[in-house]
Amino acid sequence: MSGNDINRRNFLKFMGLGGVGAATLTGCDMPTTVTIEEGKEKVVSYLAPEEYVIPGIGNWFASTCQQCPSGCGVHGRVREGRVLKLEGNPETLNGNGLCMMGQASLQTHYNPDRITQPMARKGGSLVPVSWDEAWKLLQENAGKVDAGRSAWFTGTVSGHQAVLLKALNKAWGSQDHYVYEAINNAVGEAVNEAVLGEAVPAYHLNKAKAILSFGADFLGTWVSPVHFAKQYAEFRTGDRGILMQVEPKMSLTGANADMWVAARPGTEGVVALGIANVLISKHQVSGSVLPQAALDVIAQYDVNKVTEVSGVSGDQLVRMANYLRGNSPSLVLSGESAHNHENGYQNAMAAMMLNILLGNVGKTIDGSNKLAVEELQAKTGSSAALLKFAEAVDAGKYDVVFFKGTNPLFTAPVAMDLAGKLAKVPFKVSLSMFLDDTTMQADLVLPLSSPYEEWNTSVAPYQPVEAAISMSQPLMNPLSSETRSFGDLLLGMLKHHGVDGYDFPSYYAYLQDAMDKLPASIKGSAVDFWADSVQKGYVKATAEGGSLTTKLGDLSQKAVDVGGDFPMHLVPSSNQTMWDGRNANLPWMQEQPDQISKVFWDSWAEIHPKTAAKLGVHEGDYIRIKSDQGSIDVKVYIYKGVHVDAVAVPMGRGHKEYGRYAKGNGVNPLSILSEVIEPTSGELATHGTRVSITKTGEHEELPRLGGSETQVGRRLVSTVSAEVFRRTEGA
Amino acid sequence: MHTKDINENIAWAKINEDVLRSMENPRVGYWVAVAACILMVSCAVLAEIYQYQVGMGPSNLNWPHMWDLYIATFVFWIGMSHSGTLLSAILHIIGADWRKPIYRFAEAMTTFSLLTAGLFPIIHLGRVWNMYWVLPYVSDRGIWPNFRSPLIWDAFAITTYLTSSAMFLFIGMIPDLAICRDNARGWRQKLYTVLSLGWQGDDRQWRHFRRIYLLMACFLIPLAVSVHSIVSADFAMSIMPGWHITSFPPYFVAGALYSGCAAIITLFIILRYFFRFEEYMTIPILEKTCKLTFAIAMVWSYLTLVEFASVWYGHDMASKEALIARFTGAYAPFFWVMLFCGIVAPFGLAFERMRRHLPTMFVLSLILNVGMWLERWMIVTPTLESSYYPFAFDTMWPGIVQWAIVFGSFGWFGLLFLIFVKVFPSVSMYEVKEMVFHRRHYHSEEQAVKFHRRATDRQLTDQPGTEGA
Amino acid sequence: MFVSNNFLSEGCVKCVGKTAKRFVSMVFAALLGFGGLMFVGAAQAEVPNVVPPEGSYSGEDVPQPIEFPHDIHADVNEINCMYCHTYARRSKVSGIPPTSKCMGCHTVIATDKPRIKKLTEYWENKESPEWNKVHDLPDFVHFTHEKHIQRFVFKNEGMDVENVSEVCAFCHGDVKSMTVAKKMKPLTMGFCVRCHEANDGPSDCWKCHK
Amino acid sequence: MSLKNVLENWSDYRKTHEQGGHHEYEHMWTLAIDLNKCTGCNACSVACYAENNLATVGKEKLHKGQGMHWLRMERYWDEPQMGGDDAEYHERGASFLPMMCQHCNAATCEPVCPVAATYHTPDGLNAQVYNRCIGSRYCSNNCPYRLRYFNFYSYYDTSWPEPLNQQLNPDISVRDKGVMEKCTFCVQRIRTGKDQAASEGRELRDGDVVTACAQSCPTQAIVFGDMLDEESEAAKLWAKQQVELGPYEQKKDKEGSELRGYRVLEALNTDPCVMYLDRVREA
Repeated sequence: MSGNDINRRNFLKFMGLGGVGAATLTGCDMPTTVTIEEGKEKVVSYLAPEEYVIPGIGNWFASTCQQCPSGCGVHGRVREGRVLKLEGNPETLNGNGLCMMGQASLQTHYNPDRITQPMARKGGSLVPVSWDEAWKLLQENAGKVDAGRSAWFTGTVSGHQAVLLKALNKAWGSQDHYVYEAINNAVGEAVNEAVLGEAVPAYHLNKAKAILSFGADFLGTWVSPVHFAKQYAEFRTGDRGILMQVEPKMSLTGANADMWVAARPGTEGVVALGIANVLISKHQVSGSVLPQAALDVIAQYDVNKVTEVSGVSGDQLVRMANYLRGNSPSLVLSGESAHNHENGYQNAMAAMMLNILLGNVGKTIDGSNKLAVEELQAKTGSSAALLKFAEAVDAGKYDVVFFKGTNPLFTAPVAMDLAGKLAKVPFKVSLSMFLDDTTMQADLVLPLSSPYEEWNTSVAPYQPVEAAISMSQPLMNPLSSETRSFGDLLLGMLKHHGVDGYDFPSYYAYLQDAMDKLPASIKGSAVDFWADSVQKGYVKATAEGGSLTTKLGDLSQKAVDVGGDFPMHLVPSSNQTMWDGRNANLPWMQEQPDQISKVFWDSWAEIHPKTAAKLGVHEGDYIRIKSDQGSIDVKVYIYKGVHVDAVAVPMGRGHKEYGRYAKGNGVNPLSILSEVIEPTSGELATHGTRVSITKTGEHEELPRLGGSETQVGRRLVSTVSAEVFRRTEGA
Repeated sequence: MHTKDINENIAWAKINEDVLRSMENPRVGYWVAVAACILMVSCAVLAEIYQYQVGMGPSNLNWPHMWDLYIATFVFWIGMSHSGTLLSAILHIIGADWRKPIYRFAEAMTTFSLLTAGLFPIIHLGRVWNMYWVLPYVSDRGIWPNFRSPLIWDAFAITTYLTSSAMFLFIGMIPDLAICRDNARGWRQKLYTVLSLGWQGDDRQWRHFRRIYLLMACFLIPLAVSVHSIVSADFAMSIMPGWHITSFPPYFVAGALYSGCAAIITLFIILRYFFRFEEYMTIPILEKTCKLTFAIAMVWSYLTLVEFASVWYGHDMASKEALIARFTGAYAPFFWVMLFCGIVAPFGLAFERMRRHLPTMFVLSLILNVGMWLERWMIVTPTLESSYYPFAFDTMWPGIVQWAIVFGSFGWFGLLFLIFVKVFPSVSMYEVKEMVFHRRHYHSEEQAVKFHRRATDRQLTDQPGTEGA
Repeated sequence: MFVSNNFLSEGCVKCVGKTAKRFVSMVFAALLGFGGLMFVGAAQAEVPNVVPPEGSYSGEDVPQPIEFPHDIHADVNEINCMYCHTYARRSKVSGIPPTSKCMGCHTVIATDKPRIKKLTEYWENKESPEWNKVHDLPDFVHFTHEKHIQRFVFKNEGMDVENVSEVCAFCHGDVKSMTVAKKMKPLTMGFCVRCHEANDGPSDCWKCHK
Repeated sequence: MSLKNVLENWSDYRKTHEQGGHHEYEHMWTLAIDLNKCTGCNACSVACYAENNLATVGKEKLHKGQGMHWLRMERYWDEPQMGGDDAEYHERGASFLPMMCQHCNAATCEPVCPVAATYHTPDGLNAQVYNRCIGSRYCSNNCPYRLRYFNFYSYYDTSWPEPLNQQLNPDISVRDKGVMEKCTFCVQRIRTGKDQAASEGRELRDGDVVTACAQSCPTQAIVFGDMLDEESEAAKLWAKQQVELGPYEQKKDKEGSELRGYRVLEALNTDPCVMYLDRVREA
C-alpha cells in the first residue's frame, strides 16, 4: 500500500505515461509474433522520478469507485504510470471486497468510446470544438440566462462537487438541482423518514438471526451491496441466520435465500400483513407495539386472504412467521420490487410494521451516522425528480439544463416523451465521459475525466457506522489532455460567472483548501491531514448515531387490479451487471453472464414454465411484450424463479447510443413502461406496468452460459441442512 | 459352388499387356477425375489457409468440443490404411493366394491413406507452425516432447507405419517395375530404370526378394495392429466417459480392417470397370473379399455390442450417461445411421446374389465406409458433448472449414491414387503370373477337385505352397 | 564425460540471430564440438562461484538519439554500472537512468560537448530521449535483474561490488568497451537454460515463462 | 532439461514421468471456497478478467463456446435427486459454484500434452506454458472439469481497442491464437510475493499472496493459501474440514462425517487442490 507521504501532483507531472517501455506496452507481445531484434522497441526514461517509483514494481494508491452510488473505497495498482487493477480498500465500508462493477470501472476509465474533446451541435450534429469555443458557447448561452431558468439534472452527487454545484446554482439564481437515479430506494427512504425519522438508517444484517426481505436485493443492487455482502457473510456464519426473500422475480439475494417465495407483483405488503397476522394470532406476539389501526388492518389479512391475493401459500406464510418468531432479532427489508408499485409506499410500510412488531428497531435497524457537514452529504436520486424535471421542462421553465452522471433518455419511459419535452430547452449541456443517449441530444458536450484521473471527495449515501468522506486521487495521468474533471468544470463555470471566493487555479487547489477548512472534529489529529486522507482514501468522522422513532403510518392495502387486456406484470429487474444501463459499454460487464439466468451480451425475458407452456414457447423463442405504451420483442428464458403472472426483463440493455459495446444490444424494458406513479412519494412505479405476452414465432438461441441447468446427479454443489451446519460449525 | 478365381489359360504376355495398357493413355474420364480431385483439394487448401490465418475459430470448434471432424477423419484414414496390410501381409503369410491380383492397389491405398491421415493431426493443431515440437530433436533450449502423451506415440507410430508401408509397397513392386522398364520408353523408362534397382529376375535376386518380402510382411502385421491400438490410445488413455474404454484397441483395429476392406471393394469395382481388369479382378475374388469383409464386420459388430454391454453393466454412471446420450442425444440420428451402416448393412454381404452384383456391392461398400466414418465421429463428438461436467454440456455442428478440409482429404487421397494407377502397375503382374502358373499346375479341372482347400477336405496329401520359392 | 558441457552450446560460433541459422550452427557445433570447446571462465575470473554463460552474438548497431558513450563513463571514469542503472538490484528492470540523473553531473561537467548540449535541450523541454531498446526479451519472459544481481553480486561471497560490470557482461557483453550498447549475447532460451543448469538456477518453466 | 541433464539424472527423470508431478513440493497452493458464503455475485470472475488479461470475445464467439472465462460462476437449480423437489418455484434459490482450474496434483491434462506445455511446478501448480503450447487441445478434452480454454482466434486484435489495452497486466502474457490457457492461481502474484519476501530476506507468509478472485470476494468466501504452511488460513480450513490431499475418497466421508468439505469429482482421483464447502439451506 502506499506508505509514502507524497505530493501526487508532482508525481504525475514528472511521470511520463507508461514510463519504461512506453512506446509499446509491455505484456502485449504475442507469443507467435515475437520480435527480439534490437532497436525495434523504444524505451523512455523518467524525467525525474519520485523515490518510490521503481519501474517493474507496482504501487497501490487509494481512491473511490464511482461506478454506482455506493461509493466503495478502492486501492488501485499503478505500474509504469498505468492503473492496472482495483481492489477493495480494507478500511472502508466495503472492506477487501469489490463487486464486479467496481472491478470493471477500469474499463470506464480506459473505454475506447470516451469523449476526448468538447463537442457542440452545429447544423444538427455534434462536432468537435476547442475548449475556448466551448467556454464561449457556454458563456453565450448559459452566462446570461435569467435567474431560475437554469437547472442541473444529475445522478448522485456528494462531497465538494455538491458544494460547488450548489454555489453555482446559487450564482445562477436557481434552486433546481434534480438528482435522478433509475435504481433507487426512494420509496423506502420516504417510509423510513416517516416511521423512523431517518431516511437512510443503518441496517445490521450481521446482528440479525433472520432476514425477511421483500424484494430488497441487498447482495445485488440495494443501497450498498458490497458492504451488505460483507455483513451477509457474518450473518451466515456461526449460528447462521435464515434468509427469506419475497419477490416476483428471483434476485441475487433471492437466489441465496433459504426460502424464496414468489409473490404476485405488488402484493408484498399483503404478505407482510399476513405474516403479522400469523405472528399475532398463532404465536402470541404482542401487537401492543402497533397502533390499533394497524392491528385492524392486520386482522383482515388471514392466511386464506393472503393466499388469494398474493399467491403465497399458507404453509409458506406460517414457515416464515415461524422463522421470524424463533430467531430474534430479525430484520425485515423492502426494496425495488416491493417499492416500485402504485402501492409501493404501503408495501414498504407493511414491511416496516413487521420490524416494529418484531422489535427490530434499535437492534438490527439503527440510527445512522451522518456526516456532520450537511453540505457534503450525498444527494440521493429518485425518479420523482425525473417526473418533476419532465414537467418543468415541458412547461418551458428552463433555458439551460446541465446533465451529468445520468442518462434519462435511456432510463425514462418512452411514455413520458422526455426527448420531445427536452426539445423545449434551448440549450442543453451534457458533462459526460460518453456519448450516451442523453449526451447525443445535447447542444454542448463537455468531456469529463474519469474518476481515476481526477481529484475528488465524495460521501457515500449510506453511512451506517462511521461517517466518512471518501477521497479520490488520480491513479494516472489523463488519457486525453482534453478532458476535464467535474470539479474543475464547476470551478471554471463559477469563475466565468464571476463568483467571488473561488479563485483557485484548479479544483485540486480548491479541494486542499476546503479540506483544510473542515471542522476539527473531522480533521482529527493527523499531522498532515491532507496527505493522510489521500493516502488512506477516506476521512472518518465518528459520531453517535441518532435514535429512531417508530411512528407507523397507514397500512391499508390497495387491491392490485386484474389487468384486463394486460394480464401479466412487467418486472424491469435490475442487476449488478448492467445496473441502470451505465455498464452496457463495458465489455467485461457484457461478457459476464447474468448471475441468475447466465445470459450474456443480450436481453432476455424470464417467464415461468407454466406461462411458457401456456404460450407454447421454449427457451430462445421470441415473445412480444405489449403494454399500453408499446411493445418489445425479446427471447425467453424459462425457469421457476419468476412468478407465474410476471414477466421479468432486466433493464440496462437496448441502448441506441453509448458506444460500440452498448449500441443496439438487446432491448430496453423501460421504454414500454406505463406512466404509473406511486402517489405518496411521487416515484415512478416502474414495476407497475401491466403487459400481455404473445409468441412471435421467431426463434434464436439464447446466448447463455452453461450446458445444463442442473447438476445431472453429479455432486458438484451439494447442500447440507442448516441444522448440520450449526452442529458442526455453529458458534 | 466352385468357380475359378482366375483363368489359368491366360497368356503371360497378355497379363503384361493388360496391366501396362492400364498405365497409359488416360482417357477423358481420368482427367475429369483428376480435375475433380484437384478441385476438392483446393477447397481444403483454401480452408486451411483461412484457418491458419484466423485461428481455429471458424471451424466451429469450441469449449468443450476441442476435437471434432479432424480427429475423427484422422482415425478414419488411419483405419483405411489397414486394408493393404491385411491383404498383402496377413493373407500373404496365411497363404491365401487369391489376394494376388488385388493387393497392389490395396497397398497403395495404405500408403496414401496414411499420407492423408498424417495431415489431420497437423491441421488440427492450433499452432501448426510449431508442429515439429512433437519430434524429439536435439534443441538449443534443451527441452523434449512429453513421452507420456499418446499424441507423441501417434507421431512415432504414424511415421513408422508410413515408412514401412511405403517400403513394403515399393519392394513388392520391384519385379513389376522391371517389366515396366523393359517395356517403356522416354521418361518412364528412366524412372523405372532407377526404381527397379537393377532387377534382372535371376535366382539370387528372387531368393532375396522373397525373404525380404516375407520379413517385411511379418514386421508389418504387429506394426499395423499397434498403430491402430496407439490411435485408440488417444481416446482410451483419457479419462472421459465413452473414450476410456479397455476394448478400444481391438475395437479400433477391427474397425480399421472393416473400413479398409470396404474401401478395397469400392476400388476393386472401380478399377475393374475402368481398366477392364475383369480377367484379373474376377467375381470370385470379389466374393472372397466380401466374405472377409463380412467376417470382419461381424467381429466389429460384436466388439461394438461388447462395448455397449460392458458400459451398461459397469458401475460408472458417467459412462452410462454418455452411452445413453449417444442413443438419444443431439447426435443420435448419426449414431443410428452408423449402427445401421456398420451392423445391419453388412448382412448384404452374406447373400451370394448380392455379392456377385457389382453395382450393389459398389453402393454397399460406400455405405459401409460412411458407417465407419460416422463411427469415428460418433466416438469423438458425443463424449465431448456430455461428459463429467454438466455445465460444459454442449452440442456443436462443425463449421464449413472443417467440412471443406474433410471433403478435400478425399480429393487428396483420390489424386494420389489416380497418379499412382497411371505411373505404377495397379495389378501385380508377376504375382498374377504366379497365380496363373499355380492354377495351371495344381488347379486344373481335375486338380482343382483334388487340391482345392476345404475345411472338410481331410484328404490333402502334398498340398504345394501357394507361394512359390 | 561423453556429453560435454558444450554439446549443446553455440560455443564461439557466430550466431546471426536467425533461428534457422542458429539451428544449423548448433548442429555444426554439436558435430565438431565434443569437448573441443572447453573454455571455462578464464576471462571472468573476477566473479567467484559462477560458471559464466556461454554463447556469443554479433548485434547490429542501434542508432540512439544521443550516442551515449558507455566507455567514457564505465571505463575511463570507472563509474559503477549500478550508479546509473539503479533499479537493477531491486527490480525486474535495470532502468534507463532518469534524465535528472544525467543532469545531476552534466549541469557542470562537459557542458560544451554536442551530446551534452542535446541532452540539456531535452531537459529544458521537460522531455526524455526516446532510446531504442537494444537488449529486449520477449514479453512472455519474466526476467528479473534483481535476482541475478543478488545471486551473483550481493549474496555472492568473495564478490566485490566494484566488479559488478563483470556480472553485467555475462548477458550484456563488455559494455565498457562500447559507446552505444550493442547486443553481444544471444539471450535466447538456450543461453539462459545452459547458464541456469551450470549455476543451479531454477529449471521450472514457470520461473521465467509468464 | 538438456540431454546431459537427462542422462545424469535419468532415474529422477524416469520417475517423474512414471508418477507425474513432483514429490518434494516447496509450496502447495490451494483454495478453500465456502459455498455457504458465496453469493454468486461474479466479482471474482471479473477480477480474474482484470488481473489475467482475459479476452472479451463478444456475443457470437462467447455463445459459440469460444470464450475465456477462467473463473466461471456456475449456477444450478436443485433437482429431485439432489434434494430438490418438483415444487412450482425454486424455493431454495440457486446453487452457485465458482469454478476455476483445480490445480489437480494428479492432473489428467498433464500427461497427455504432447510437448509438455502443461506440467506440475514445485509450487503444486498446474502450469501452462503458453509459448510451448502447440494447440493440440488434448488437455482440455481430458479435463473432467472442462476448465481449459483455447484461443480460437487472435483475440488481441479485437478485445482491447486503444486505450483499453493500457489496462493489460504486464506481468502476464497476452495469449495469441492457437494456445490453451487457464487459471494459474495468479502465478504472477505468487511470483511477486516470493520476490518480495526474498528481497526482504524472509520466508513467504500467509497473506503475502492472494489471488485476484480471493481478494475481490465481498464475502471472503474464497480463501487462498499454502497447504504446507500449517499456519495459513487455507491449511487450517482444510484441516478443520478433515479434507486431505491425496486420496480419492476422504476418510471422513467413509466414517460418515457431517463436515462440509469436499472436492469436486474427487472420485476420479485427479486430486484437486480446491476444496469446496457445501452450500447450506435451512431445509
